[in-house]
Order: sequence, then structure tokens, then C-alpha cells
Amino acid sequence: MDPILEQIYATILPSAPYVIAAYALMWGALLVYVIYATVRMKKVESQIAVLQNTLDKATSTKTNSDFAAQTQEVQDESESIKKK
Amino acid sequence: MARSVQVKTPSTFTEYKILLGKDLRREFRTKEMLTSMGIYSILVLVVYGAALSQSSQGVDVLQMSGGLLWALIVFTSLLGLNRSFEHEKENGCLDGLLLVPMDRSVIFLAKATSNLLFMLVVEVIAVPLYFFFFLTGAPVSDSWPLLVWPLIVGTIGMAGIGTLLSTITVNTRGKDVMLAVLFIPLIFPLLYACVSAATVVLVGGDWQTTYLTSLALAGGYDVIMLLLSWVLYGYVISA
Amino acid sequence: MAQTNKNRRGQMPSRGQTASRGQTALSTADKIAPVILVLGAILSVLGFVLAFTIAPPVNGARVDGIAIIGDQMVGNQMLFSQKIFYFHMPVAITSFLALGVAAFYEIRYLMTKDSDYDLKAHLATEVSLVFVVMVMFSGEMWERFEWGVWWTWDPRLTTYFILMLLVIGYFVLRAAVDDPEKRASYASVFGIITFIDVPICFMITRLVPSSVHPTIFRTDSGLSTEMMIPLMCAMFGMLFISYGLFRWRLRTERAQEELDRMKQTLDE
Amino acid sequence: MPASDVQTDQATDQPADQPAILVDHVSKIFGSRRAVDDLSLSIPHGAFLSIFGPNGAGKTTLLRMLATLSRPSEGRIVLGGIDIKEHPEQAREHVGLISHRSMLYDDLTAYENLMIAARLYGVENPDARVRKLLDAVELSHRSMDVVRTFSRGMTQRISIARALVADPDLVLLDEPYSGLDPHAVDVFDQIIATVREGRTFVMVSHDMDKGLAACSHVLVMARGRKAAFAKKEEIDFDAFSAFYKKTVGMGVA
Repeated sequence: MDPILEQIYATILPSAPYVIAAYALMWGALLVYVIYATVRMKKVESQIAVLQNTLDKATSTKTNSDFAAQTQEVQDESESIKKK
Repeated sequence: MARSVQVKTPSTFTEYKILLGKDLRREFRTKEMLTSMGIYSILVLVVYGAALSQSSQGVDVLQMSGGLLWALIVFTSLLGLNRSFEHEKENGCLDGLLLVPMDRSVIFLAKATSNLLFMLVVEVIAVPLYFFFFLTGAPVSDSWPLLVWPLIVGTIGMAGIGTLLSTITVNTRGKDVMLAVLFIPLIFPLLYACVSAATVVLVGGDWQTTYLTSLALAGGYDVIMLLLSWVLYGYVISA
Repeated sequence: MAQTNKNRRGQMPSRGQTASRGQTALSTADKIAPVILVLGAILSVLGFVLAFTIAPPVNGARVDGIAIIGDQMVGNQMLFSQKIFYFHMPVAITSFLALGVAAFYEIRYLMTKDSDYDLKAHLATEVSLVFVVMVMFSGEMWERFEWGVWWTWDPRLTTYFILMLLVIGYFVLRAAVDDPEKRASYASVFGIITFIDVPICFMITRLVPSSVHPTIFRTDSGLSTEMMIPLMCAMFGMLFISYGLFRWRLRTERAQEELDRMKQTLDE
Repeated sequence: MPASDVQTDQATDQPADQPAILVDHVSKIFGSRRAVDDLSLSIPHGAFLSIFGPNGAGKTTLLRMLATLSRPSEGRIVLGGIDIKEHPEQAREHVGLISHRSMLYDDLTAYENLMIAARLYGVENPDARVRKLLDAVELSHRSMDVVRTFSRGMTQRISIARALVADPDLVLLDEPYSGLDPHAVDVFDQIIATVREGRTFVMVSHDMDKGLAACSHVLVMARGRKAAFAKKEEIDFDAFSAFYKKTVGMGVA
């Protein structure tokens, strides 16, 4: 290789690892964030599932309606603390 | 029902004087802030002593003096700023101040001024001591008295930003670490400019251009940041 | 879900999606978000490939002679490390844009005290942190080759290091405050100050004349058209990716908030 | 008394028939938790409202909103005709707060503390006003001593003086009896009685007898919602204490 050509290309080989490292790290950072985002989404979806079956169980055993009755009772009670 | 007490809302300047007077009287009576900051700065000088005394003659302390001085000021003021809001929170006095029908940025102005005064007093003690300990033999250029200006401009900026941040961090967990984490990156540009101004004045040579540009930049930082803190303070204190 | 009692307004918060039996009604922005994300990915890969193919290398130091390569007379070293530039600048601009968007939401939060803005600001800052980290990586590698040392207090690198510390400080602050209203106000104020502080830091580290670092304003003028194409591809690619990620995170976190609210009502 | 049909439109008539406190569908939401939930209330002038309820029922949150220290997330609060969202500073001139935290500077003397408050509120010749207040709370002999040296009872009395320095129409009391010995409690009640005339009071307390004794209206809160609201004359005490134990039970569950 004629010496001038060698000089022209002199920077390419030594700088190659840094360029590769730069791009690898950049894409790596993006990848980590995407993974974090999917983990968060999975967590939400699993909670939805958990809530879903507690809701289905709840409607069958009527726990919800007891609560409604209890608060209703409190409402009428407030009238009853007054002198009859 | 007729009000038995006539009330005339005081001017902002009177409110500022009252609040500043409270801080100064409280400090004058307890001297808690000044003693702790004063002793702390001397301790930092002791650490510098350990660091620099071992170094060979080759190390030019003069070159580093600007930086070392400002490092001393930053850490001492961090200590002071942390304590500045402690006594306000002790008995819920902050709620007491919030109940008064006044513009809440006055609290910021008064507290920033009192912090500024305490920091300046500590600098009046620490800087001469620094000269005494480290710069006795060094060829300090005769322009060193101009060091005063970067000190003042820098301390004003730090007092302003520091007061705003200490209002935030006094309500967080890990108070003092939190203040340092937020304060030092924010204050970096001011620090960068002031160190350059201080160094060039101490070292001498044709310092005019660098000195003036750095000082102007530091001044610009102060104006922008103090205005911003003044505007945002209402949201922070009444959160 | 049964209406609990008469004066209890059961209506879910109106803004954003109203959760009905787990299937969130998608607003248009959320529908196009995945499309934009994919489009962004394609564009950046395209920019990446073009950067190494059609973009001519930048001329480095003079060589003591002339050589003929292809049909051109070449008299300088070819700077290969410059190839990092094609992603370094777009990522830097995107990170600062994301911070700007966060600052906008923070101002909106302070004006309206609507926690949805605080959520958006939080996520925009999150995206901005990712891109700031990318800028640090690429800048570090480039500096490493160009200056031959792992760290220099060079204005550009220092500014981005300070920006990273500030954004990390934002998250440390959010983690240290429990009361949601305080956390939102404190984080918003700090976010706004950070957004103002960074350009000042950018200016001061350049304008303060210091002997060690020549103040270089990397204007990169004189970009030939072949260079512009990969740069623009990478630019839009990164912007689209950041927007897509932001919307995706926003949808997830909003669903999370709905869930917390549902659990809250179920506990009572 | 029907709870929810509070008329909310008449905003500008003269204070005479304007309720001292008008709470209109107010809610305070912390993240996903509704500390105060759609509360409506109207308290006439000169009334003394006692607020009861288990911990976390939103009593203190409501009181802090009345004191303009925190903003309601939804709804409107009007104090003596002034909406606290539009003119918070104007509303603050008429509000005094006494809480178990003294809001006094330990290192300053009683006189200095009161002077700071008096001058901040802009009271005419503050010195005379402060001296008069110190006599009212019988602490003029200690006025030059630092508050740090005061007992809990004495600090509470200075705290009352501080709250009354600008002669507020509305006085808010947040657990004022906590930490007071019986003697201090009696002295506290005496001072409150002397300044009772023509002012509206709101007290949050766990102490049912103390609360019931002084009040003209009673509000019981559970989980941020209004469980009961009635005038004192209308209350049948045995039913009330039974009801109170039940709501305390439900609230804490």
C-alpha cells in the first residue's frame, strides 16, 4: 500500500472500536428502556387480571352490596341521632 | 360586629424588614448558624492542609486557589442552607407565616437575604484564613483585592437558589443529602464562572478580559435564576 | 361496579380514558403511537446504514501527499470517528426537546394542579434521561478517540454530564417526597429550573475563556447533501421513537393509575 | 337537616345572612385517595362547630382547607362571603388558627413573637394590642422570657394570643387540648369563653365531652365523607354516643 494511502486510512482502524462501542451503547440504552416499558406494561396487565377475577368473585358473593347497605344505614342513622 | 382592631396591610418592604429582623434577631440570640458554618469552614481548611502540605514544591497552590476557595464556600453554604429552614418547621412556624395575608415571595426574599448575610460573614472569616494558611509564600498578583466581586456575585446566586431548594428539601426525606444532590449541579455554571474569575485575579497576568466576561456571565446567571426563584417560590412554599 | 351510595359521585375522572370493564377506549394519539414508534425505528436504521454508505468521510489532518481514490484526489486523513456524529447530534437534540416538553407540562401542572400533567412531565423527563444517557455514551466514545483520554472537562461533555445529574436529581427528588401534591409541585419547579439552567450551562462553559479548552462552536457547517440525508433520517427517526415511547409509557401509567383508583374504591 | 341542597348562588349579599362558612361539594384528592369526599356544609355566624371522627377521616384536611393552607381539589369554600380560591389573601385576614403546634419561635420571647405577628397583620399600634393580649392570657409577667422556657399550657395560651392578634372572625382549633394538663385545659376554656362573643369557631378534637360541651353544631366525618351533621339542641346524646362508636368502628376498619 503506498504510504500516503496508508496515512489517509490511518485513523479508520484505531477508531473503529469506538464507533462500534458508541452505536452499541446507544442502541443498548434504548433497548433497556423498551424492556423497562414492557415490564411495567406486563405488571399492569397482570393486575388487571387479578382485579378481573376478584370482581367476578365479588359480584357472585355480593360483598359489594353489603358495603352499600352499610353506608346507607349510616345515612339514615344521622337523622336518628336527633331527639325523637 | 365592629372590629375592635384596625388593620392596615403593611407594605411589602415592611413585611420584608419584619421577617429579616426575625431571622437576624433569632440568629443573634442563638448564633447557631454562624458558629456551625464558621467551624465547618475551618475544618475544610484543615482537610486542605492535609492535602496540600504533603505535595512537593512543584504544586502551584496559587493556580488551584480559586477552585479551592469556592469548594470551601459551596460546602459551607450547603450546611447553612440546610439549617435555615429547620427552625421554621420546628413548631409549624411556616404555617403561621402562610396564614398571614401577604405575598409569599417576601418570605423567599427575607430568607435569601439572611442566608446571604450569614454566608458573607463566614467568607469574611474563611478567606483571610485561607490566605494565611496557603498563600503566605505564593506570588499573589496585586489584583487580588478584586477577588471580592466574584465572591459577592457568587454568594448572591448561591443564597437565592439555595433558599428555594432548601424550602423544597426541608419537606423531603434525607434532607441534607437531597439539598446537595439538587444544589451542586444547578449551581455549576455559576461556580464555573466564579472560579475562573477568582483564579485569574489571584494568578495575575492580563486578567481583565477573562475576569470581566466571567463576572458578567455570573451576574447574568444570578439575574435569571433569582427572577425564576422569585416567580416559582409561591408554588413551592404553599405546596 | 355497583354504585355505592347516592351522594357519592361515581363518575371516573373525565380526562383521559374512562376505564370500562378493563378495555380502555384508545384516544387517537394512542392509536398512532405504535405506528410512529415503528416508523421511527425504520428511519433510524435507514439513517444508520446511510451514514456508513453514502456519507463521504470528513477530512482529517493533511497528509504529506496526494492519492487518487476512485475518482477523487484525496489529501487528508479520513476521520472515521466522525460517523458517530450522525446519531450524536439527533440524540442530543431529542433529549433537549424532551426536556422542553417536560418543562411545558410542568408549567401546565403548576397552573392547573391537574395530576395528569405531572404524570406527563414525569414520563417526558424519563424519555429525556434515556436520550441524555445515549448522548453521554456517544459523546464519550467520540471524545475518547479524538482527545485520547477517557474524560476531559470539555464544555460539551461537561454540559451533558451536568444535564444528566440534574435529570437524575429530578428522579431522586420524586422518590424522596411521599405526599403526591408536594411531590408534583416540587418536581415541576425543579424541572422548570433545570430546563432554564441547561442552556446557561451550555453558554457559560463555552464563553468563559479558559486556556485549557479552545472554545469550539461545532457549527458543522458545510454539510454536503449526502451527509444531510442520513442525519435527517436519524433525526426524525429518534424524534419518532421518543414520541412513541412516551405515548406507550403514558398509556401504561394511566392504566396503572386507574387500577390504583379501582383498588382504592374496592378497599372501602 | 337535609345535607345536600345548600343554596350556592347568592354570593354577594351583605354578610348579615351570609353563612360564616359555606362548604360546597368540596373534595380533596391525594393521588388516588379522596381525603375529603364531596362535602357540603353551611355554618352561620357565631356558631361553634365541633368535628369528630376517627383518624384519617379528613378532619384535619378539612380544617387546613378552611384555614386556606391547602386548596380544595374540587368544589368551593366561601368564608364570610369571600371565595378562598379567588381571594385567598383577603380571606386570610379573617382567619386565626390554634393548633397543637404552637407556631411560635422557641428562641424569641413571647412579646417578640406576638409583635412579629401583629406587625405582619398590620395591626394599628401593635405594642398596645400585644400588651392587651398578654394581659388577657395572664402572661404579661413572662412576656420578656424566651418561649422555649414556657410550659405546654403557657405556650398554648401565647398561641391563642397569636391567633387572635388580628381579631379574626373565624377561629380554627386543631386538637388544642392534646398535651395539656387539666388545669391548663380549664384556663384554655376560660380564655376561649372570653373571646367567644361574635366569632365563629371550628374545633377538631378526639375529646367527645369537651367537643360537645362547647359546640353549637356537630359534624361527624368518616373516611372523608359526612357521616352526620346536626345542631346541638337536636341531638339525642345516648343515640349520638352509640352512633359515634359505630362510625369510629367503621371508619377504622
